[in-house]
Amino acid sequence: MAIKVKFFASLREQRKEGVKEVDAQGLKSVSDVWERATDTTLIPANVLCSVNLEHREPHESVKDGDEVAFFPPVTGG
Amino acid sequence: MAIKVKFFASLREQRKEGVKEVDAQGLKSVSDVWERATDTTLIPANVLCSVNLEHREPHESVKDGDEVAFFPPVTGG
Amino acid sequence: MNVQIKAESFNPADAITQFEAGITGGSFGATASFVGTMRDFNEGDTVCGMHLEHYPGMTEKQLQEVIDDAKAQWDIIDALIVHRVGDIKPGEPIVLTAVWSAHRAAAFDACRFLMEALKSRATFWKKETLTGGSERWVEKNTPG
Amino acid sequence: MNVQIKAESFNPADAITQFEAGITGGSFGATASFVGTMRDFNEGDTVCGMHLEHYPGMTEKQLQEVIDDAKAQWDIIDALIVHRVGDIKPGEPIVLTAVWSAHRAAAFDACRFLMEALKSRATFWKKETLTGGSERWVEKNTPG
Repeated sequence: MAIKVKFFASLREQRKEGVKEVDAQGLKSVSDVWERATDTTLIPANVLCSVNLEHREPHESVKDGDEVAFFPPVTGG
Repeated sequence: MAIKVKFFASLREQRKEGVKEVDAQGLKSVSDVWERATDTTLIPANVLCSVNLEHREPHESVKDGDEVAFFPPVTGG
Repeated sequence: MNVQIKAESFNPADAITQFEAGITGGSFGATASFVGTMRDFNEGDTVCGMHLEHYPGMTEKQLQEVIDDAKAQWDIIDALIVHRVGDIKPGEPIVLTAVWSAHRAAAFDACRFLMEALKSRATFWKKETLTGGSERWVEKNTPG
Repeated sequence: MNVQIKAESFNPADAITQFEAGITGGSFGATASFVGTMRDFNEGDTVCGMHLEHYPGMTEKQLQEVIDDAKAQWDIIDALIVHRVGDIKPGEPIVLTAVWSAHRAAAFDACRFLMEALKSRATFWKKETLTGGSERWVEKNTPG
């Protein structure tokens, strides 16, 4: 019963962690995952989210076994 | 006292000549050069003209020593 | 492979030549390509180096989706995206997009679409190293 | 040389690499290029070969003017046009246009402009050889 959480780029550096697992118990949305993983309540406006490699909004649902990622705006190309 | 005349592509093939010289005496326009070079009166609508490597219209002037060319629409690239 | 993520410096000309060898000769009349190269200046500062991070798995999937979108929208024969990750020096290529088609309009349009779409959609992040050694994450992409 | 007329088959990747070697590395962030390749079909017919005629002197001058126009219109660093003449086989490159600039919009716009401008302005004429050996002059260019 776990959700894998990843942080990328400046977010990874600020948090000094790239990957962690959180207990999936009681987690319903991406927001819930953020709260459990970071011990803070609100996903900052400039943080983007994905679930299982697909972009997702904070209110969208998660389930046991998902991979949830948080990252800043992309700057490739 | 001569004007060099060039024909290109299908025009060159139809006329079976690529380069010739015509007497410049009395020639005032590109049209005059065409008439003397081809023994026909009107430059066909789909024939383009140049004088000294610059596109020119049939009514534009020519002088002794010019190079005048006639060719079909371009199809490069 | 339509999508290639490279951890080492790559040569865009070679990448195009190799990919094109797999396309039937005589079938395409047009190839449009774009190479983004690391410059030695950005926002008024001299930049000495760059680190490019990506999200392995997600990034490749997004780039393939960008190519699929281009194929759905234009009549193209094939398309290629190559993108660097890791430590990059000024003058090194960062990204290559290339499109093969029968006629030129589709190649031009789709090649530009690939670049704009990957810049806005694909999970890459750039960190620049400035003279003196200070580092900064690039906050937003340059407009097209 | 910004303008190159080639009587023999050329490799676009090599032409770009060689020309780019003369541009200061790190100065450009964008390279857009286009290659027109001879197809083996046109207007419903199988085409076996092509002869490309030009007007030596005038053609080079026109292509240089096209590049000068692009430089006046966009903020670009350099540009290259390579064009084949003579006998060409299907699968061989006919034309290459390439533009180097700091930012990508200028490179994309100017590269496309070079192609459209040279197709409409430069004195080249194509004659196709069809299966069976019959020949025909191409009457008009394909639309962009």
